[in-house]
Amino acid sequence: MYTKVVHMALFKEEQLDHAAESITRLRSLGISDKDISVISGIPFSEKILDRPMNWTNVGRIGVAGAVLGFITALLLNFGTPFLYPLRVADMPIFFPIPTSIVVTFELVMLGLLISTFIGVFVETISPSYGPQGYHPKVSDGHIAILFSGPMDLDQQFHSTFAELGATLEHDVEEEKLWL
Amino acid sequence: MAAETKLFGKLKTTEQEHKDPKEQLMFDPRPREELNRMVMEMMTTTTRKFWLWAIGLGAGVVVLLFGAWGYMISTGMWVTGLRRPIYWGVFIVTFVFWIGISHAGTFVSAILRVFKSEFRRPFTRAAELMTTFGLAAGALYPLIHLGRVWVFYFMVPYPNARWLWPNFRSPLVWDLLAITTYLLSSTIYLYLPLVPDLAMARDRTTGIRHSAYKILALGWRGTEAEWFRLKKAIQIFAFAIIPVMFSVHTIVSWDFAVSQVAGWHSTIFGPYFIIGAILSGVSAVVTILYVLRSTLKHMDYFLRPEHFDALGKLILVFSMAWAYFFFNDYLLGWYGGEAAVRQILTAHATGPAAWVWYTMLICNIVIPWLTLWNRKIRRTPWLMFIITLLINVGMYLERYTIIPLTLGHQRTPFDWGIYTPRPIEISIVLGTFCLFTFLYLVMSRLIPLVPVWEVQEGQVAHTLRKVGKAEVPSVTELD
Amino acid sequence: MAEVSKGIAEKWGLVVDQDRCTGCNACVVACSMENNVPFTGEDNVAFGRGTYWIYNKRMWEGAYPEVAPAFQPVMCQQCGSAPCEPVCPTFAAVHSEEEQINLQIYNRCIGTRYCANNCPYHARQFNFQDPDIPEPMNSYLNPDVTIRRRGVMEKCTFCVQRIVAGRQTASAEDRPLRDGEVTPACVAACPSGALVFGDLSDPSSRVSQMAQNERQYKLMDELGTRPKVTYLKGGGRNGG
Amino acid sequence: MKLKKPWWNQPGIQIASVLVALIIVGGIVGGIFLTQTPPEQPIAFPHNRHVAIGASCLYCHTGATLGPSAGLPGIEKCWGCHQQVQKQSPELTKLAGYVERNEAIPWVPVAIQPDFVHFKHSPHLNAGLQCSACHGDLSKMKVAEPQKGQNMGWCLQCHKNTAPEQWTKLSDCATCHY
Repeated sequence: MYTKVVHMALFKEEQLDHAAESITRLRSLGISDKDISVISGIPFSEKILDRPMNWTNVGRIGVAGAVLGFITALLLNFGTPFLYPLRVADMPIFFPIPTSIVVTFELVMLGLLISTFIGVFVETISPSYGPQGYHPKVSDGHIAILFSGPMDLDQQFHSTFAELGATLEHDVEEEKLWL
Repeated sequence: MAAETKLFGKLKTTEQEHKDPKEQLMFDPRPREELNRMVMEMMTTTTRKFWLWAIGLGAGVVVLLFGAWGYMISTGMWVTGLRRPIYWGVFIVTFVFWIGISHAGTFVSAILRVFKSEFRRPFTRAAELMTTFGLAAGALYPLIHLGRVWVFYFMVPYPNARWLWPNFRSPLVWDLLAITTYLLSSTIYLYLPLVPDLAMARDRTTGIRHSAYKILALGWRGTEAEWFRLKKAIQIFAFAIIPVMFSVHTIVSWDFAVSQVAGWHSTIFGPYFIIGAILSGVSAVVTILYVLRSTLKHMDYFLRPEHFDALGKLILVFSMAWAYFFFNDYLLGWYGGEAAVRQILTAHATGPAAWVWYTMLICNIVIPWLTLWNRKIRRTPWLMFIITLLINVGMYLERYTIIPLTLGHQRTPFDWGIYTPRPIEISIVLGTFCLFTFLYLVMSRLIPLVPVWEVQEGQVAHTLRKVGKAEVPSVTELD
Repeated sequence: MAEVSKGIAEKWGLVVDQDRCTGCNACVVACSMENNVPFTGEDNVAFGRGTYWIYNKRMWEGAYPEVAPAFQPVMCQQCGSAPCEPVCPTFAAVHSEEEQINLQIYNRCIGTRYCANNCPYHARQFNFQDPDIPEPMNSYLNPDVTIRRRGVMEKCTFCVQRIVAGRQTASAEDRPLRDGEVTPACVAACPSGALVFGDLSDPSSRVSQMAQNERQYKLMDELGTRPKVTYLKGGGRNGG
Repeated sequence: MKLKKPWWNQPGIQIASVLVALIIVGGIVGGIFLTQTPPEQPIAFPHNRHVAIGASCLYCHTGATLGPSAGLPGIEKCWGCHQQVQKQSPELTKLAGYVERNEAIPWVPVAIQPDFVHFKHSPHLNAGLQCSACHGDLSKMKVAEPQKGQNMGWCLQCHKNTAPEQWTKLSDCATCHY
């Protein structure tokens, strides 16, 4: 076993091509994709930086919320009249079509949107894999490439990134970002 | 054209602006550090004038809104100008007005985002903030106008000892659900794209601001997974919030259209209200952008004549659409020949309050049609400010025509009445305007009012491409 | 579970013979006393905030010089398909399945005033302020009717307290209700017999018979509200 | 920069929130206590003893089968018996005092409904309901106690369970509210 060290390479915003190139070089040094993570101030798609596709459950959680909203709406529309039937004008009591459609729509949307947010929230605060670390320069537009590699390759990392014009930072895991 | 130039002699010629892509924000990129610094300065600069306004508006909220409302609750609705048969007055008018205003944020932000309109980038947040606060101000009115506000929870569906649930056939319950949905989702929709900017603010502040942003930014780093998730969520929201927005104002219009009141029971009210809402909402965005541009530091970099130009075109289109729907509603009501409806239409045009009707038409149709076709006017922020303010006056009067003026003129002449708002009502209405402005003012110093990452994303994506001898702007899709 | 009534359910009905009405307003007074209708004072009445559960519309008929007053007492029409009911968010305006009348449940009302806007007869009244009942006047209050506080809607109930009391008396004596046993205050007070109240579901009752009269019409029948109040008009100038 | 305590650790905030919590809890507890304890009566009338010697409820609460209100006994009713039976207890001395002064006994009603609920005793008793169904078993109570949870759902539950065939009538809002 050898110890892994987390490095952070900071590229300026206009050095996007170099950043993409550096990922290829890291791979040739034997760093696998799951040991690399890219932090940036604006979103770049995976294809630009040649990175594996991401996935998220936000959509699924949203759909689950929509289903929950739909069930709630059904209960409210078709369930509550059985609890205490009350007639208004000539409207059907137990089969409130079409008025129930409005309530159903609103509650489905409410469920969808709120659970999407809950999905984002839960996924954001749950622990993430890959190398940890942050540098405030990221929000200044720098592209940071975080990677953890064996200690003995340290020299090679430095020379590679110096070649590509990036600055290499150590000890980036210190700062606690949330709570 | 010569007359035009004379009339607006002070205006710069726009010929050169057109040729120079630098006039467009997306082709005038600055380094992110610079953008961040400008936005942070915008947030932290507070002048004496700002504090005076903040204190004045805060006092306005306390006295005009909560003071008057408290007085009304403690004495009863007799302090209003309501009387039989006009049971809904300026409270409902202002309610519809605010809900209409709140449509702009979603329209500008979601619809323009879905259709990838690039000019939206610098002011999406300003518009979304307007949505949230417009809704907050508007959502007060269903409570304010209640005779017994202390039992408002009878409308809320929850299990209770009475076995009673709200009546899900009532448009007011739909209103409650729709406004709740819209308020929550538009607040989240404001918040989601704000997270990266809050992280930016977190990195640049200390002390209590830093700890607040730290909590709100949810530990945002900007990893690929985070961006992917955020974009996915924003995408879901942008698509899902559009039907919600349409449903909200449709339901507000159904408050009127499902009734048997002559002049209200119209099948076109849904789209008519939506178009009106977007017209007044987009106009209010322009009004607010002008105020932001002239009061906030560095805002003139982010908001340029091109934005007023683009929004001006939108307003012109919606003014035409509004006129179309208005005429549709009017003509078919008139042609239908129901005596009560024709009486109402006559009363609107020739009755004692006919000035309301004519001012509405002038503000909503004549003014935008005569001015907004002109590129120079569209690109002059202060003129746009005045025009959009007038459009909102017109839209307010539209709702005034629809609500108290129609209610007072129903089927039985024995029961006709005239409504005049009383001081307490006017005070509460002014109070919510204070509330809206106050919240906006305070928020403008608390959150980055320009979505920096979106602006930068846009600037990265925009390039000038040489086609033959011309340089053509082109946009690359980064996702 | 309550059965959803098929077809048009009929129960209590009122016939107003306009040809007999002299416009004496006794019905208005009797109604106000029976139902604790608050007196709002002349200023409020002039402003349009007088609360009347029944009011007498006086109209002028004929061309000059042949002008004569015509009276039309208007109260809640107890519609079979009432526009006021479905718009209430809290079921405060609700249809009584048992009595086939419209109810206004004061303690459930939150005061949206939507029902009042939607009532084409303008029969609904809003309590703009708490009723002002000075000391000796409170002895006149009817204990069988709730005193409405500010912020709630109210309207004619066909004196449902009398209906319920009559029903309970009859059931205690183990017999059906007799025709004419239950009368609302306005009917009881009408000196000219212009108002007749009874059970429309019973074809032999007096009100059913009168509602068949060829002079009958209903207020704004074209709106499809199916009012339970039938008006008779068409006789001679001074009543038929 | 010196690290400050977060806002929720500031003593002022903590004391204030504890105070607010105390006021709310105190209000709730007080409200429950006041509505759930029997009110102070002018004479601590022992229901259990009277029921035990075989007095029927209707003997004192005569209005129950006849009208809306069951009624509370006046001095004549009490004195009718207590003239003859023993007079040693201090509560009976109080009664004697009221009789001497020819003064009505200011009984405090225990089972009360709000103004907008028109509850009537007679139809319930005519339908064969026992007093204990709503008022509890008074042979076990000294002073009449308010029964818990007598809200609208409680009324409806009984209406639904005891007379399902009359549910349309008994669930009608006009049965109680007008």
